[in-house]
Amino acid sequence: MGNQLKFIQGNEVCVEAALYAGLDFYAGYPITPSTEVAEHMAKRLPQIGGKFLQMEDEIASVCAIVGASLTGHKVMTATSGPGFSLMQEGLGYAIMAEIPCVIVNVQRGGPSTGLPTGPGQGDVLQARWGVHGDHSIIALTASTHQDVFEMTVHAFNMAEMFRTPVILLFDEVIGHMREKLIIPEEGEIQVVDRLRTSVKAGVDYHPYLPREDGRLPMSDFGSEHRYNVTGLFHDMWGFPTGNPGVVHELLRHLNDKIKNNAETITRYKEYYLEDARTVLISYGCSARSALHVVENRRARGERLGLLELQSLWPFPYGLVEEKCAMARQIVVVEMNMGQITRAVKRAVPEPERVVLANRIDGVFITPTDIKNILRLFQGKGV
Amino acid sequence: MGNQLKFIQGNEVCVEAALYAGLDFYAGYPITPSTEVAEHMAKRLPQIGGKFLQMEDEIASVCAIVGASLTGHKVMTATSGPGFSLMQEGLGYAIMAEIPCVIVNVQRGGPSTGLPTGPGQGDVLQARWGVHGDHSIIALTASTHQDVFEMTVHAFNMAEMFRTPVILLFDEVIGHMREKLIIPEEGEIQVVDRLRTSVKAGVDYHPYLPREDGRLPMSDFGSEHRYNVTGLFHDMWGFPTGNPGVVHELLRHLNDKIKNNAETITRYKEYYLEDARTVLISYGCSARSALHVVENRRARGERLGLLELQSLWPFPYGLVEEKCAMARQIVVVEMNMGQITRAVKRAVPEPERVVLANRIDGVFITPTDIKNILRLFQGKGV
Amino acid sequence: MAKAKLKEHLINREWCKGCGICVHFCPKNVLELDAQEKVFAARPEDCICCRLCEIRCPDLAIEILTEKQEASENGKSA
Amino acid sequence: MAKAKLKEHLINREWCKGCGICVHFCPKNVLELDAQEKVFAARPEDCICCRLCEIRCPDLAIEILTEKQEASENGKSA
Amino acid sequence: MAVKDYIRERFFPHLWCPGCGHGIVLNSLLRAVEQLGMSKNEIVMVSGIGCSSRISGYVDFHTLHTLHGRALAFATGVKMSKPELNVIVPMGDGDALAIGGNHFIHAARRNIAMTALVMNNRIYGMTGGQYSPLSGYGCQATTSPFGNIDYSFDIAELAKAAGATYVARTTTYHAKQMTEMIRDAVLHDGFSVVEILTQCPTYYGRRNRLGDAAEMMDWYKSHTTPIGSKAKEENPSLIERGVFVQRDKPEYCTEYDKVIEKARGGQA
Amino acid sequence: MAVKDYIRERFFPHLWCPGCGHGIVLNSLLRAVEQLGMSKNEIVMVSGIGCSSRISGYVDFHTLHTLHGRALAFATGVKMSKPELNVIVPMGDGDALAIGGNHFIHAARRNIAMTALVMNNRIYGMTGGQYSPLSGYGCQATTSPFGNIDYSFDIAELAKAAGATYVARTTTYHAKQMTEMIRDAVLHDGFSVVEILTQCPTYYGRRNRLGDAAEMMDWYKSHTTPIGSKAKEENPSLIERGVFVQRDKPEYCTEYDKVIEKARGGQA
Amino acid sequence: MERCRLVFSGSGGQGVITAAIILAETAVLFEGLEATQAQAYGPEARGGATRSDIIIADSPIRYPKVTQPNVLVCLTQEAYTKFYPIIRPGGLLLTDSRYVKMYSKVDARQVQLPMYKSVMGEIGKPIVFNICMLGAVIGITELVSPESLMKVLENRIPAGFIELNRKALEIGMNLGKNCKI
Amino acid sequence: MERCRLVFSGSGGQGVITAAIILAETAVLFEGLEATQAQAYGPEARGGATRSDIIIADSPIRYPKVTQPNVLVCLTQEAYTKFYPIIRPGGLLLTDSRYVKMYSKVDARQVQLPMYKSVMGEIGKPIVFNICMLGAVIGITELVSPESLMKVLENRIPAGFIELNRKALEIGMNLGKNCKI
Ligand SMILES: Cc1ncc(C[n+]2csc(CCOP(=O)(O)OP(=O)(O)O)c2C)c(N)n1
Ligand SMILES: Cc1ncc(C[n+]2csc(CCOP(=O)(O)OP(=O)(O)O)c2C)c(N)n1
Ligand code: SF4
Ligand code: SF4
Ligand code: SF4
Ligand code: SF4
Ligand code: SF4
Ligand code: SF4
Ligand SMILES: [Mg+2]
Ligand SMILES: [Mg+2]
Repeated sequence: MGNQLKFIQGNEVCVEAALYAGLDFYAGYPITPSTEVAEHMAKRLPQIGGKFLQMEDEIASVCAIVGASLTGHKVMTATSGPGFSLMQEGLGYAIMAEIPCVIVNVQRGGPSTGLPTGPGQGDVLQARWGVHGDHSIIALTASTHQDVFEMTVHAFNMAEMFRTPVILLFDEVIGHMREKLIIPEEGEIQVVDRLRTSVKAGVDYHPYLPREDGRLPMSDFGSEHRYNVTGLFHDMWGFPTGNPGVVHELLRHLNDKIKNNAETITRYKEYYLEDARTVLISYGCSARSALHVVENRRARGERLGLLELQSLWPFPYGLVEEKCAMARQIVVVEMNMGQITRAVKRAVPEPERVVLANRIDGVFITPTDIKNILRLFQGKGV
Repeated sequence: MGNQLKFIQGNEVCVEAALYAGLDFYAGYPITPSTEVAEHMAKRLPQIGGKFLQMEDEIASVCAIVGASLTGHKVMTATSGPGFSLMQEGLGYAIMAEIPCVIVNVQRGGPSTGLPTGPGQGDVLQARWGVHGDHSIIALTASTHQDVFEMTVHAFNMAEMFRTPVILLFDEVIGHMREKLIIPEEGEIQVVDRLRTSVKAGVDYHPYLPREDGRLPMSDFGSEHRYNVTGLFHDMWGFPTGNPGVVHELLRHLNDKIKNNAETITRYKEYYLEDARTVLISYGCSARSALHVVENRRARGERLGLLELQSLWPFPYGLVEEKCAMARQIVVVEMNMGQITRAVKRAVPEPERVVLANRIDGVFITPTDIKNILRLFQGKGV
Repeated sequence: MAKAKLKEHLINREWCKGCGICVHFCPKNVLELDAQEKVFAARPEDCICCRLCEIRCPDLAIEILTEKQEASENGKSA
Repeated sequence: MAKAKLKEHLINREWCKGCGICVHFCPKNVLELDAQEKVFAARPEDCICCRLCEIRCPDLAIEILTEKQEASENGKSA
Repeated sequence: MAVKDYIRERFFPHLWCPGCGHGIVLNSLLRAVEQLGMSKNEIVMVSGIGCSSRISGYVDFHTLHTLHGRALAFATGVKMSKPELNVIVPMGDGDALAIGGNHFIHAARRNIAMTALVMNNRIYGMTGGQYSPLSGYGCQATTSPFGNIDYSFDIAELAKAAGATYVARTTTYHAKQMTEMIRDAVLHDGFSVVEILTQCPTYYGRRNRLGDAAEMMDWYKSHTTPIGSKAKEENPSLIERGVFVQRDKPEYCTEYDKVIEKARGGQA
Repeated sequence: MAVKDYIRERFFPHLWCPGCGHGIVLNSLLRAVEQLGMSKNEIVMVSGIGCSSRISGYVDFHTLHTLHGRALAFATGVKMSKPELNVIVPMGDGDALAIGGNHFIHAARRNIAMTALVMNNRIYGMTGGQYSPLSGYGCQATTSPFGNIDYSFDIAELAKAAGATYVARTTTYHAKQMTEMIRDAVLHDGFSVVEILTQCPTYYGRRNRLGDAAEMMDWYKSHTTPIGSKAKEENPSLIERGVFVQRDKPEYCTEYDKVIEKARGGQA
Repeated sequence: MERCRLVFSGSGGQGVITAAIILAETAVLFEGLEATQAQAYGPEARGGATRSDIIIADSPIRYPKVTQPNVLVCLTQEAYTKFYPIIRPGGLLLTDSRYVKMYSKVDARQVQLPMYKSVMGEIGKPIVFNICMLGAVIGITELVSPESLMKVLENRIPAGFIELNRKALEIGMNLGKNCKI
Repeated sequence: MERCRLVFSGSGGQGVITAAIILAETAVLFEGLEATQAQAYGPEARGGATRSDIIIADSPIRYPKVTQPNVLVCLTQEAYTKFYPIIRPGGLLLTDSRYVKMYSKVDARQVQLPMYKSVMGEIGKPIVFNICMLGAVIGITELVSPESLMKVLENRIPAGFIELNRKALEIGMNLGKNCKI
């Protein structure tokens, strides 16, 4: 059933991609605009013998998937702003206990209940810093259904590779719209499977001792290795410790495993950057409008280009610096008050070049909005 | 009973200061190392006719104080990392609905359950960005009991002034240690009371229409003005709306009221900055160790100074830039992986000057640690 | 209490959503929906002023005005 | 089942926290705490091997070894 | 008509679907308040998130529209800080018993004088028809395409076990009974729960082929019976209506007043 | 001795205070597991945060030490994803019924085959003695310096009302009964709850002047009685011990298998 | 082909969103075209005037919402009143004669067809009203072929209802083809 | 005055933390000095060796923890074993003769006093053991006056217990004053 052509909703694409990546356990609580992820899962999972659980709330949902991941399953939950806020404690647990899982946040207008059915990209910095305590995180996004598919698979791959939760930051526009999707053949996109320990029964297994390559082989709950998992600082067997040396090492490990592998994690797309004087940087739904403008202006001869970020955290500082090296002006297009703009400013020399083209009124930013803003930046009025 | 000399715990100081500021409602759920705040409240509040509520969890706690604030009371809750993570949704509600309240986070070692009784300052960026959606926040801190008192009163003042939640970011060291406190006389520290509407019964009252000076007069639930409060985007009467213009204005208002009043909010202390070549920047417990080093080295003739931040958010970019203008080296002393260091780097030209002196192993950073790190920076080895 | 006599079926056409609940439960089959799916009193003469329509309308769109009520409203001094 | 005969009170002094629960509930008053607040069998001869001390010890610090048990453990082939 | 004095007319017609039972609850509630003769300034309505929770926008009381599942927690703050207010908390079944279940049992345990109106349409209406903890075994919902396997709570049983001191159940068909129950619940000095079976024709009705709003209400008529009735004995599948619990027990705010007294007497 | 085969000896002596009842629960639990004759690999223990929750560190099963109040939510994920495992969830009274109350009633409602052991010491031990939803009216705790005004849950009632299909109560004094109940609960095919009254001499005992650990256990002896005993009739303040509920009802994981069957039969 | 931007509007129960999805899906699955579909969500979408946007093109579509439709369908008066101002000058504005009273000053090719009446007269089931509307749209615009559209319908609906839909589609096609614009 | 850094250690029930607080509070409230007190928290603090740090000085104290105490008190063997290595060379190490067996190689002025024995002998209540220890400490160090210390005690404990404590303090004072260091 490979290379199947579909016309479906972004939220459904995410489900199909998760199944492609090997997901067979989902727990969630409905919330607009992510609900269709749950609804589609409820139908698709039992068809493949997987489990769909509707929990009593988002807290229970994130906890349940962590539990299921430990028995050896690929797992996921999906939510939106308010639910994502509630998940922060559980997310932090998954980070600390190094449990692979994928958390989808289909963003809507915030803060608080905000605009439940309106688009927004206001949870970008929350995805990075919403958890208490020092930590690192992987967060991916996408602007087309084909990319939603790829990034979802990538999310599972990164989660398994680095034994960590990965956040998929979609938005209302992408989640709800329908467009074409070609489901790749089996094998067309690489699927990373969980690295399981080769240690034999009876031999001391260290669930929290990284291998030379930095990966930590796992052992499924229920199999021959019994160990402990905790959200406390812990030693290589998973037992609580307050030993300063061990605490230090664990915190460094949790952060370094992501920082040092930023290249493996990073995904982006570029359009017309070679000779671009004005570089647009965008992601998610905003990148669609930005690309529209770039193609449109290119056709008229303007030297515009687009760098579309598909991974937001860890932020690809080096990449952004490199791609913007020649730019006179860098315009970050996003639907918030400049959450990625901050990172871009840190990334490039002469941060005065960086400006923000945004909309924060719950309306999907249009190509016309961007064109007008560009004209203003160029001093031409609208 | 003014100017009373006391020898008490930091957590108790916070309670006494809250009472000084006019608090009479507290709801909370115990968690180390903030528990003594609740315990002391349980004793003190009924003595003054106030209410102490132990709720079923942290979520209920933050919700309950918002409810009580609406009836006209000054309110507070206290927690620590895991509980603070759980409060993010409620905190976002208070931001959106513009409800004055104070949330104390006595930080411990994170992420996750981490080191419940170990010190840490890892929740600084969570305090800024833990809520979904664009938002601004006020976060204050303190390094001595006298400052804990002042900053707690300041927190209530800022909460009332700007109709917003204020976060008090203390830490395990400050919360648990005991030292001297002189309780100021009544009136010695200014106490800002809630601005109540002067609109008469029967006249249209606009709970969400800022006055010319930006403040929004409130009306207590139960009095003659009936209005609506919601976490949805809302109009000036508090009723839900998706009108893009209103949405835009509200979001700007929520952010601008804090940004534009940064000077009123900002609090800091400085030591020997006039001619300092090396400027230490620190806050909370770390600032104690940093000050120890500064005094010690000054005695030996080294040109060291300390800028102690007592307000962390909104970050005082201008202040930091100004105070560091002459510095060859800027050393940020904090007990995390550099959360304030990031902001300092954004604040100053030549961010290469900024380095981090930290400890992340659950041990309170010592003056010796800082001295050793300084020597290393100076290329002298330890 | 004297039996109430109908004065009028006060119907708020803007609020009525044509759900048919009042029509369905009227014990005397007084009400009907029109072409625009708004309710109207097709047989007002049969109405016994039981107000079941009024208290079950989810849209507060129908109200039974009775003579008695009128009287009492007008005659507050009485 | 034959009545078990005491072989030994196996006491783990490192684990015993001297809470006194076993002492308090021993029906035969066999046990006592010593100066270091560790339990010891003061009157082992009175022990009826009821194991109440063993099953109530919060620290898994006391165990009743009986002859019978010994026998059955040694005589697995039987 | 006096009932209309209690609403915010400018928001009508309301956003509920045609035939939605939530409107009937609003209707009955207004009549209850009218009977109570309370001033609008004495009433605070606190709601969460859901179709049901939007009710707070329509009534002209002090209204606090909060977070999904958290209404009772906010309400507890309102009530404790100003006990003279009458606090009414309408909630959806999901709001009250899925995400909000903990606050529900704890408010009941404390016996704090507030009235929880559980508008039980057996579905998550607002999000488009997912099953709730009240949907019932075997039902159809968007997240139970193969039939629901989740058992339901019995709200009355749960409220009672948790400590509520007034517990009643009725339906939108029984609008008069509903008005009486809401009135009595608000008057009750302790935590009161009124469960109201209310139709969601759009999602629950359509998916489970229960017909239109009026037919769903017919079902309430034929499938419920007064508590302890003979009909129930003969047909145990009938749902009981009526007052399950009504008892005196010291109320939480009153108890706290005693704490204050003690504290001021200095007996710490 | 075989019981010791089930523990991680290197962590002994454990961190509980002298006389802490949690140790007796551990003791009884190990004996129950021994009686069950299960392989250690078949058992998963999931716990939250609290003194009680530290029990998972001491047993040589698959152990998952999670977040305060969330153990049952994690456990639900473990069980649903691998139903052949036996999942035991020891919880403190605060863990289970304060912050964790919602997960408790929902696990009960689903009737998912796991065993919740509520180690009820009527206090928050780990954080130093604040009152819990089980402390009892009038008790002394650090957050109720003027006497507690919070009523307690009846855990058995609540579990029953929520849908648990095995519900029992015992105390640390009744260690043998505890072992039997834990054994039966683990064998039960549905959600099982065993409430164990267990002493916290350090906080609850000391503040409420209940004497040392042994005296607190004496209290359990004298203040409890078998369910339905004559003593209870004569003295209603006695706490009942025994099995309150034990009934057959389809289990959640088994039900889900049927969903899979249906889905694969294509009847969506 | 020229990029076509459509907006279908009407009230909740009329099936305009389903119609929009079917049209766009047809374009993608059986005509080798690109298409996007988007719609209004939330409580507003339940009552009142609901709306769905479709773009059909032969090159990738970036911005998936429609600000100025070439083709606007309004199936209720409320929808007409709300949306007629957004039509691209000279665009096609299709309405149903039962539900909508047209305004004369609209700068568009206004087409009013008795779709509801025809469906009720010839089939008697209002449920296929939206398919009839689709027939009219493709009858006028020839955006996709009716055969392709039927393939989509065959995948979506139970076999017993196929004929009903085919009939409705035909009725619409005929109305569309024969109308004067 | 010279800054004095003290560490009191012992087991949970011995009241070393209370003693530490009382000492520091005395310095602040009645001697015009600065003082800080800090302690170990968490489960470890419950069983095992607990510890409290006190600094007393006449100028502000920044860093409130003690790394190298001038004065170390160890009331159990476990505490002694754990903490003796941190004492400042030449500092004062006070132990109780009932509980602690001293090591000879410690670079400190080791003082062992029969505090427990004296308290039990002369008062019979172990509850004031910690106050006796405090007496010994101030008897040796003269950090604060016993009168000041009694004022703190009077504020803290029920009137009925004051005499008991005064007695214990005296016993300690005498032991401290008369010991040879
Ligand atoms: C934290 C959070 N989770 C989920 C949602 C999404 N949500 C809104 S209302 C609702 C359920 C509505 O069902 P119910 O409470 O039964 O009310 P009804 O709409 O049926 O009246 C959900 C899941 C939310 N707003 N916030
Ligand atoms: C989210 C969160 N809130 C609060 C705490 C603090 N905390 C840890 S254990 C506990 C309660 C312990 O009481 P209980 O569950 O009864 O267990 P016990 O210690 O009495 O065995 C609390 C409040 C926490 N760890 N996490
Ligand atoms: S019940 Fe109300 S809304 Fe429904 S048809 Fe009658 S008047 Fe109209
Ligand atoms: S008052 Fe009674 S009889 Fe009259 S229309 Fe209404 S329901 Fe029918
Ligand atoms: S019960 Fe156990 S710990 Fe307590 S005294 Fe006896 S052996 Fe020691
Ligand atoms: S076995 Fe029984 S009799 Fe023997 S020591 Fe233990 S409790 Fe006493
Ligand atoms: S979706 Fe259901 S609950 Fe919501 S308004 Fe419509 S009928 Fe009522
Ligand atoms: S504090 Fe209480 S519950 Fe915790 S270990 Fe000590 S006795 Fe046990
Ligand atoms: Mg509902
Ligand atoms: Mg407890």
